[in-house]
Amino acid sequence: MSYEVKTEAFEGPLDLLLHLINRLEIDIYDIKMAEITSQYMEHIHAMRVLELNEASEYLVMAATLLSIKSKMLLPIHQDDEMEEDFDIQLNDPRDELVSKLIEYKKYKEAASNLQEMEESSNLFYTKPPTDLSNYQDSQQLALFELDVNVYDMLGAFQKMLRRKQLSAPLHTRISKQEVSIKDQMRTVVSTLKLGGGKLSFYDLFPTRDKTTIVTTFLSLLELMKRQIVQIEQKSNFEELFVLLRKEVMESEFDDEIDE
Amino acid sequence: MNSTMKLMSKIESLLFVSGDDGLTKKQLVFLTDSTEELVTETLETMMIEYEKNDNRGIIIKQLAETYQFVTKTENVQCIQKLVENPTSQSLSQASLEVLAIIAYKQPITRVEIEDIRGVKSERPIYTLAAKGLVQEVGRAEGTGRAILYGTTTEFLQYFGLKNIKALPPLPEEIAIDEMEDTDLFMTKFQEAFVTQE
Amino acid sequence: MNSTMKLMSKIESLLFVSGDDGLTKKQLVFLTDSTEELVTETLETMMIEYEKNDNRGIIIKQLAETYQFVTKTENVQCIQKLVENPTSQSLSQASLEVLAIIAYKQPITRVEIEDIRGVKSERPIYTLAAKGLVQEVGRAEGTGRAILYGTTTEFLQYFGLKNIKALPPLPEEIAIDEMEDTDLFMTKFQEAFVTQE
Repeated sequence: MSYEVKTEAFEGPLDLLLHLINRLEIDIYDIKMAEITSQYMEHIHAMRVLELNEASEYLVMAATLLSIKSKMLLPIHQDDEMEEDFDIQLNDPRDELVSKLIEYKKYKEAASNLQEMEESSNLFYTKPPTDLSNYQDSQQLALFELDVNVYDMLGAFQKMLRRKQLSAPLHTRISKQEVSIKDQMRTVVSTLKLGGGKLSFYDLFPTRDKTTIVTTFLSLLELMKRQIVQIEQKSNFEELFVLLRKEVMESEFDDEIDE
Repeated sequence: MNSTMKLMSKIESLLFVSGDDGLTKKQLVFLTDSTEELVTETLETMMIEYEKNDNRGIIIKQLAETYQFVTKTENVQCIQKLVENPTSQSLSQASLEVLAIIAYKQPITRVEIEDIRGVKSERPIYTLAAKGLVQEVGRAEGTGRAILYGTTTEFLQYFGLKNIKALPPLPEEIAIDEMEDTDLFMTKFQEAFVTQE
Repeated sequence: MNSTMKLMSKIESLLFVSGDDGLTKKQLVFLTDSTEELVTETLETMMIEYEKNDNRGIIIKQLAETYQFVTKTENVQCIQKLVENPTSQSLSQASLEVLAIIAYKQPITRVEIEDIRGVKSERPIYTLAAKGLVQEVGRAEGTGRAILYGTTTEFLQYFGLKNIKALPPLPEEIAIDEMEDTDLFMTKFQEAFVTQE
């Protein structure tokens, strides 16, 4: 078995362990140490680019797993001479790890609840308070007790950004930041490469932003003209596919685009 | 009757002006020169009326310990045409995890958060503080006097919560039964073990 | 009939969200996916209805090309009370916004602050200066030589900061960049507008 693993996909070693427990359908209260340890090792080997900071956390967990595994390998009871170890045997070496995993799992679930709440509160909007300072005479305003901290200030700033965001398109629609056709040609080609050389026409338009849609469309036309891509459609009204026809040299983008 | 109507009008004016600051019932009573009873009753009438009247585009919602106007969810699409990147603002997984821990265990230090998550969490805490969702609420006892974090009013506002108690209960420690089963098993196992000896 | 009702609701949502900025008829047509005829008709119905309904505390005001909600004049007293009531946050919101902008972008002129906020900011600046939180720190180059504002040592003391670098970072500073982009657009927009005239 081989895996494609990205570090960003996991929020740390506990998250990775939970993922493995889930996938292997292991009982969290009865973790098969040998299995999970080897899977965990495979995963951290597969994580190619680990930031040093994070790597250390994953490695510490690897060491913990190995040490638990080796403790588990000790025979449960041998002969009477081992009686001293009796107490230790009663304490499952996995206990601490299990309780950590369970604790973490709780908050991971709580986080996904928060995410749902975030989504549903994105469904309604409010407005900033009306600026009433015109009703207020300045002297009174200066006497006004300001009972705030740095975080209130940051909060106010965030609120302002949210407000800005709301009115932005009405002002910006007039002159939007321009993406050049040349740049967009590059993007289309690299998207196609990532998609294995063939993608549905619609996959190339993930945005609803008008300017980008227009630029992408123009860049597709240009790419077709240069025979870098080809459009395929099995029959009328079927889905359109865009195919990458050849390896593209960087220099090919430099040619002048006739307007 | 006439005075209730005027009260409705006053409350509508006040809630409109205060926007996402909102107003508490107490403030509404004070500002409208009315009684708590009347304000309560009128607010209830208004809440029902706004909700069920198809001509209305706003409703009254209890958010962050206050009453506020918010838009009806069914109109979200036309409002989002006003917004540049409707989804780009959402919080990262790391931030959500840290926020969940802070929300349920506040006041809490950074080290305690990192202990639960098993990873460094400085950056998500910074991001959350910068977004005004968490704040310093004090210092822990003992050496080092680590910063204690808690959630803000903006947190309640952001997640559409009436107050901190309105947070859904923390997901319980997986099925308790399962655990008891295991315990039972363990006990039996131990018994067997002891008998063997 | 049903679609007109939905249109009313949509327009109410949109006018509410746009607050003091308001929206033009053209924008409303675009945002509601409707026709100019329908929007005109619906706006007229709404204006009459809001005006004559004693339960309503807001009316639609037409200012030049822009439609916006304003409170009914008969409720001015309770609004005034809100202004004078020291628990109201709407006043500090404006001051805090300006303070944040000055703290993070100092030295900065009043015009630049107003560009960022999109509203006049003379009063909040005055208030902050009177409280000793901000001060003149110099003059801008060029004609006019506008006053440059910065924070004071009292500001640091008030917020318990060792120095100005101890301010919590803004989320990846992206916010500011975005803001500057928008401001550029705003400026271009205004230029275009002025030239047209």
